[in-house]
Amino acid sequence: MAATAGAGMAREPNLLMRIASRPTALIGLIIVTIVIVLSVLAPLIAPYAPGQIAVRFRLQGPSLAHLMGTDELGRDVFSRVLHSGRTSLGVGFAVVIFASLIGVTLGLVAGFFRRFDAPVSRLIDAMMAFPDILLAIALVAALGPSATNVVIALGIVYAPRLARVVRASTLVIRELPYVEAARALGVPTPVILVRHVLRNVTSPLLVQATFIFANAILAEAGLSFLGVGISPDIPTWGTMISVGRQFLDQAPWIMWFPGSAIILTVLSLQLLGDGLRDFLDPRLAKDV
Amino acid sequence: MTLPEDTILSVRDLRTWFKAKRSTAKAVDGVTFDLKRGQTLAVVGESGSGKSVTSLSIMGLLAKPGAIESGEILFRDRTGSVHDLARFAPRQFRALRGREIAMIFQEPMTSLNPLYTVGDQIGEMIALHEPVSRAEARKRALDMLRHVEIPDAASRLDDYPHQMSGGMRQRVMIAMALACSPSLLIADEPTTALDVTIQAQILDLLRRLQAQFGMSILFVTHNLGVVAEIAHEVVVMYAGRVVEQAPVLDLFAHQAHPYTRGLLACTPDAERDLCADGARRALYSIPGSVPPITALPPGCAFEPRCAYRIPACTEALPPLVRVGANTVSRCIRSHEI
Amino acid sequence: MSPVEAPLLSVEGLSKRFLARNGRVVHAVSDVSFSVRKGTTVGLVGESGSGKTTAGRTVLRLIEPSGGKAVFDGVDLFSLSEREMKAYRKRLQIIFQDPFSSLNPRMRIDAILGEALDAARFPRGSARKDRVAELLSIVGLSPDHARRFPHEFSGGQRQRIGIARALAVEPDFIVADEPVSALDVSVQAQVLNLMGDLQKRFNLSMLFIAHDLSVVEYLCDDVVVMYLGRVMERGPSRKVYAASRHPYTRALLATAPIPDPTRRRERVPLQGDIPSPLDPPSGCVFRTRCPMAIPACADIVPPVAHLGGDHHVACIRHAELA
Amino acid sequence: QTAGGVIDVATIGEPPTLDPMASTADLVGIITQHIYETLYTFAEDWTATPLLAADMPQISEDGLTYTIPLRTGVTFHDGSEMTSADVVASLERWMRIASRGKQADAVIETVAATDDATVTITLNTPYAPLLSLLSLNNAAAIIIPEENAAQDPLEAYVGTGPYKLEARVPDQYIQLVRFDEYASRDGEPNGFGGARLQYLDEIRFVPVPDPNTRVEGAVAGQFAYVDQLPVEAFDRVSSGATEPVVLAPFGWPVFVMNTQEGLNSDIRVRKAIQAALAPEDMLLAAFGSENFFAVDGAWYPEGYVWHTETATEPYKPAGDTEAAKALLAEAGYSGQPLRILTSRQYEYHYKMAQVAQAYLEAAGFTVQMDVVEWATLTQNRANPALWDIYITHSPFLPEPSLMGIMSDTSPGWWATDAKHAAVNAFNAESDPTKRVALFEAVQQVIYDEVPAYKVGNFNALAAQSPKLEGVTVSPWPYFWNAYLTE
Amino acid sequence: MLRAALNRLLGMAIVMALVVTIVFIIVRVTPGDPAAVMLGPDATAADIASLRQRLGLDASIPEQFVTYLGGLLRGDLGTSIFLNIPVAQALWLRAEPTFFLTIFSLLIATAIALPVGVLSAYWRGTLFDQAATTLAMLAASIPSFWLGLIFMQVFAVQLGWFNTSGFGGPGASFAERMHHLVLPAFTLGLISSALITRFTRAAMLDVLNDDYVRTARSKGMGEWRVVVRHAFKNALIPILTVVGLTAALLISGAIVTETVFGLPGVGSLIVSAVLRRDYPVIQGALLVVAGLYVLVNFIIDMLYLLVDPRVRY
Ligand SMILES: Nc1ncnc2c1ncn2[C@@H]1O[C@H](COP(=O)(O)OP(=O)(O)OP(=O)(O)O)[C@@H](O)[C@H]1O
Ligand SMILES: Nc1ncnc2c1ncn2[C@@H]1O[C@H](COP(=O)(O)OP(=O)(O)OP(=O)(O)O)[C@@H](O)[C@H]1O
Ligand SMILES: [Mg+2]
Ligand SMILES: [Mg+2]
Ligand code: NI
Repeated sequence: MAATAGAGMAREPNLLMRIASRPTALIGLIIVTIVIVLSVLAPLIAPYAPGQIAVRFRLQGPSLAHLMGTDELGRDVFSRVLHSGRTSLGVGFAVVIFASLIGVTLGLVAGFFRRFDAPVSRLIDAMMAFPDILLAIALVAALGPSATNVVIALGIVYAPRLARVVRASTLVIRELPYVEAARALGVPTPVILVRHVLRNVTSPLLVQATFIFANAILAEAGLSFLGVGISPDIPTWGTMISVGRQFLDQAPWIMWFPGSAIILTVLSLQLLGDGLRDFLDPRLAKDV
Repeated sequence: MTLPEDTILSVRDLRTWFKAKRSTAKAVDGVTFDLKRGQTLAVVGESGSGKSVTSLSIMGLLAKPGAIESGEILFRDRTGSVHDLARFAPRQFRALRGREIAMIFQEPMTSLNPLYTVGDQIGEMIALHEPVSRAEARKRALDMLRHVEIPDAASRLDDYPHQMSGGMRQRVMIAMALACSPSLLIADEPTTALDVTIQAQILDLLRRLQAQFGMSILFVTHNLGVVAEIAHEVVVMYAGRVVEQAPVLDLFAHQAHPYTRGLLACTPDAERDLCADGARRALYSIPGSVPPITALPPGCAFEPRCAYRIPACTEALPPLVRVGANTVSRCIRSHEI
Repeated sequence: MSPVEAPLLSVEGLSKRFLARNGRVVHAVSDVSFSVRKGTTVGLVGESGSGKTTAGRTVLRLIEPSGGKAVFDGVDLFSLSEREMKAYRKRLQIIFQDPFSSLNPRMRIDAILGEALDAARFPRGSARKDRVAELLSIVGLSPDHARRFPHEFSGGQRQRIGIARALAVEPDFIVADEPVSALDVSVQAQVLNLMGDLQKRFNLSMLFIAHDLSVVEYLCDDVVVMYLGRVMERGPSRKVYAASRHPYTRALLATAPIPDPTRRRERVPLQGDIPSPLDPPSGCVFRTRCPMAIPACADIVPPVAHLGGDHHVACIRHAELA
Repeated sequence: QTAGGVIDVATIGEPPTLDPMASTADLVGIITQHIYETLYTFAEDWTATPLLAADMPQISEDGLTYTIPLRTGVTFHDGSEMTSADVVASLERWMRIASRGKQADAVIETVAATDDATVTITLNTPYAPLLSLLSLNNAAAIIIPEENAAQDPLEAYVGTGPYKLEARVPDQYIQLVRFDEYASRDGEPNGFGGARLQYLDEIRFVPVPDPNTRVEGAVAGQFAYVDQLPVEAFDRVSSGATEPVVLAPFGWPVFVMNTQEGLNSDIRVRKAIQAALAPEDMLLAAFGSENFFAVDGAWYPEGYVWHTETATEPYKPAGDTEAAKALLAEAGYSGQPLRILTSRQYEYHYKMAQVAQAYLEAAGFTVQMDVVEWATLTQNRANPALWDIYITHSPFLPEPSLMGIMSDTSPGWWATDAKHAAVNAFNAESDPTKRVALFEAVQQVIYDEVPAYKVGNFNALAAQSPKLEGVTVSPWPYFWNAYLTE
Repeated sequence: MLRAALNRLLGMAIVMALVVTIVFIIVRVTPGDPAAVMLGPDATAADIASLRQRLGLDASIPEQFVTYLGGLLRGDLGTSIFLNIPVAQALWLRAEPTFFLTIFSLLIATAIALPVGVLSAYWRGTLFDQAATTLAMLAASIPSFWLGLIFMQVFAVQLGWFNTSGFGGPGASFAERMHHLVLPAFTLGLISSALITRFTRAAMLDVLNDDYVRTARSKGMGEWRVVVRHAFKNALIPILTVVGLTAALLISGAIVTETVFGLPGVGSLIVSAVLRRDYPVIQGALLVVAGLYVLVNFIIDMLYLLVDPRVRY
């Protein structure tokens, strides 16, 4: 009875406009964009090649020549932070894509087809039982350390989280009258799945994907820090910190800058995700 | 503060607004009515017309951006002294709620805390306002369950809300509300969520309890049938404003406001709308829909949909004018209708 | 039976059981029979949980039935395979209660109607645009609403779009599941008028589900009264309303509030609550609340008595109510 | 100098085993040298000196028979007394299991007990390094009771050392307590030899695999002794609750070439690498400050008898990119990747590899770095198909024959006639002074054929509590003779 | 109630069976022959064959699975290659620091998160709320190893209040051991408090809008009582879930934190096991950790039954 005409006005299609109306989300979006642009353009922006060694100029503090100082081999920390961003964001992004492919499929199947719900859900539960870093370590240990394998491992780690969200939304959407209307019209099931279900789970999916992006960056940094991640000659923020910690005393900047880059990127992704969630899907606040 | 002896509640030109950054929702914007002791005043209006906001304003339970902008809510307590609730501090409300004014809500399914037994929840009400022992509170709770005619009350006392049906829960809500014998009961659509047969039971119960406890009832509803069943007086609201107040018999006999008239005409009535051969006459319908309360026209809010509208309607908000002995209406053409 | 002509839809012995969470069985609909003649509207009334929605949706095979027959235009829909059913989908349509969730929020109105037109194999191209405009004007909307999203409409307007979608495939039969319950009273009348008009104009047959008795009386030719998954009484509206032969129907009619304080009746409302469909009472499901119940009511499911003129009642004491 | 006290020693990790025969790991040697003893050991000047042997061996004229007198009255931790039977059984086990023992097995004919207190070793060819092999503490020729000698892996950790194993919690600590029946040699301590004094009640070796955690632990004064700190931490350790201990020089990092397969089977490529590398930058990157390394092409630094500058001209501190390019062109190199196998277990290996990569690429090489776990590295280096260079390091071993490249079978598989000529002559000569001269020839052939590239010398940094005294600076620190002051 | 408990138990059993299968699969996807990898390059063919036999690798995959299951049922998780002791024992030896670290971090996290979450929901939109939400988000963005390093630098090295690493030597008293856990526990606790704070806030916001909270207010109840007795108790149900989830996340965190602080716990055992290629330990740890997670979830389910009358039908 309480349905008012006004309640329906809550959803406007222009996402960007709506993000812009929330200052924290906007800040998140801006920073994320800047980080992405800087990383993508790293080869153009970076004043030095990331691997360019100048041992004579090792451990120099930030200066005009080296905005973020140099590391233990005299490499330019700024250039390395930029290039590391490529790896970290690239891994994060690939993880999101990979996890989405698996997660969305599993979630849709479990949510839409009753008969698959129980088995797929149990599988999701079982996969969720492994803490992310642990499962990733085990998988990387099994598959061997490489960027691809880190992506595969983290993708497998995060897929069930996405699957859960997609399943939960699908369960709700499946019962909605507009899906029923489509069935009454005789619209084929695959079309219903894509046009009506998938399209309407994009909001929670987008929100969750943002958080997974953030988590994947943290997890990748953790793996690299532990030395079980991507090969150490590809600079990543995690390896930079793991090396930099040896020089925490003499050259704290080696560790500070990549650390700040992680925090800034992850924080802004979270701000963005939080903002997205607030107006895309308030219910989502309840599940993880 | 003057309030006639027989009046327990008098709301005078109440304005409750929800201020947001960009727009202000004038949810209640000029509500005036009086409720006489021992009587039932029904507030009717469509969804969003401000009925709930009015009752929450009286209880001091407005949610955050909502605040009383202006107006008075005069309430006479048991001792006979009159308070203006519009100016009450939260602390003052606390002593009043439950003891002087109690409230029941639309959704019996969610209005009870799922984690406590119904006995606990009724007992809690009593313990809050009277110095009673646990055992005593429990005994009183049981009494109340009997008053609201819950079968086998003693065994239901330790039930959790989810073990009860909607009708039973609404009875528990009523028992809780009346546990400290308040002088005013605000019922916000207490039967809307219930089936007709259960609705009839609850209305029946409320009538009987009113006779027994003597409380006044502010009954919020959008169902004119229910109004006809239970009310002594009726207030009709539209877009946050009172458009008409009249005794129930007068109102149904003659509507002073075009909106009230339309409202009555558009519910199907077999006698009126069906021909002898079963053919249907078209129902009377009010064209258009309710305007959003964030952008009300400066004049009469009903004007765009009104069959009686004249250019003057758009100019200024029509005042509430007395049209009959006991009827007031917010229409400049009331007398012509 | 004394059929004038073969009904368009005839439902016989329909039942639907759900498996509840803890493995128990919900008897949502049991042994329900009714028929809908061409060009008429049958009202389905009952309290909430009585199985109205379930009955309506099983007829359309949106839920698979547990038993019974639904003969539509000479074919038992329940015996069709999912593929054969496809051919019938466009002849049977549904309108929903909730105007907000019955339209996909991410599709524009022309896409929503277009989906229905696809189902009707309506060719793409400019003819389609005209057809969308036509549909919109049929339900009283303007053709330039086609490019909007659902959220840009009020509840009443959305309900009209829902109706337009159902009409797009030119169905013979429509299930309308409480199409006006969610609407404000002032808008409700607009939609009721529209539905009445369209029914006449397209000679539609309709199963109209409602819990508002006055709406059913106004709109429907026949009425089916359900209680706890079973049919208590059915027959032509006028007969049922004027001379009900079932204590439940009588109680419903007596307790429904009428907007007329002068007719305020002193009446005894039905006692007690609706029993749980998980374990319905034995015999007559209504007996636990029935003012006329006798011990025999507990023993047998009351047989359906045919009172003539298509008026059927399931009560062993119906004769006493004559 | 008071008896008593308990010390915690932070080590670089959990030893894979407590059987020093089974492993060449320094860590295993450091810990187990407290538990087990060998017949001989090294004196302060790195000459062999008797430990369980009563005296230096009597070597026959032809250099083929070693008669070793044993000490009497030495008891094992299980209370039994050491006899020649135990020694023979132990040495046979050593020759069967230990990698250095296997090396010796090739030249040993028999090991026999002459009487209860004498053992005779007969060789089939004169072999000068034998005493050094018997003295080393890794892959060590430890003496254990005869009845334990059949165990493989070793299960009873019974030795004759000054400390015995009390408890071992893997990855947490290895607790050694004073062995009260220990029979020390008389006289003064002399390096690993001489008298062994037991002041401390208990020594606990605590594995702290993370170098930074070790540094923090040292700075916070959590340990009495912290082994193997990154040299960069010198300043921090100096300002903390501990004192730095510098062992200078400690050893040499080395790039071992795969002479058997792949790019480096071509000597010209190896020479090009030799020319391309710039040890100065590599060492600077690896060790941070010139205080911690020396750019030195001689395989033994000054101070060792083996030191010689012979043939070190190709070793260019700043590298010679042009020469390298020329050599490479001559070799007909066409861009096949040069695979450098390294690990980050020792961070300085990896840093040197990174700098090396830069210089090699400047000289025209295509470099492929394979950074793997140390465990994987030790595995992969055994497979000639997998690598062209692998990086390792070694402390300055008292006997050059013990260096990896001296053996034909160690990874790298350097086996040429020139090598054999030089090395065999060196090994067969037992006169120390003549051997020094013969080593010059060995160094010459190494520089000629480049089976490995010695990067330079580096120092090791450890830290110890100011209260701990009596610890001799050593690549294999030992804590008998050590004591705590107030 | 018993029925519900049995139902959950069955669910747990199914999930656990899947967990076991997943672990089995992960280990079997290891490319190459695990026996050869374990024994290293010097191993002879005979050695490898005997190890294969000992590990049961010569049997067919289904047979291997059965043997593996049989071992599990007897509590046999295999034997560590490197440490040469049963994996169960290796894990048990390392359990103490991890156990207390998890408990302490969880205590710290909840002690921070619950009040902050509740208050920021209650004062939604105020400066406090904004500050709390932003800080929580910041905390969730900091890599735990980074925070651990900073803490170590400040509190252990500079101020000298705590040890930088380790868990006390042999014979260290309980108090001494726990003292070593302070910094790591705060590191992990702070970071995981972020998630719980956000969750608590969301759950509270949800309940604060619920009808029964309004009912409680309409009774004339004090705000404090409304919030604690009526709102918080209801919010506790979703909060319990996230606390359980955090317990699992803490194990992830422990892997990194224990490495940073050199704690001889299960986390650092796992890292060493990976570096040492000690597959049985990795396998066992995976299984035990996942099993614990499932168990914690089960316990939380049981708590639901206690807290929430609705689920005990
Ligand atoms: N917290 C709020 N913030 C902003 N607007 C509000 C808020 N609460 C209510 N309103 C607005 O106030 C108006 C009146 O709401 P109210 O709940 O009083 O209507 P009602 O007459 O009780 O309707 P119903 O029949 O649906 O219960 C509505 O338009 C609603 O949107
Ligand atoms: N998918 C389902 N699973 C289990 N039980 C169901 C399901 N759908 C409906 N039911 C049960 O079947 C019974 C009939 O439900 P139905 O929705 O048909 O009633 P209704 O008459 O339409 O009620 P309302 O007036 O509230 O719409 C109810 O008791 C309901 O709980
Ligand atoms: Mg309301
Ligand atoms: Mg329904
Ligand atoms: Ni008939």
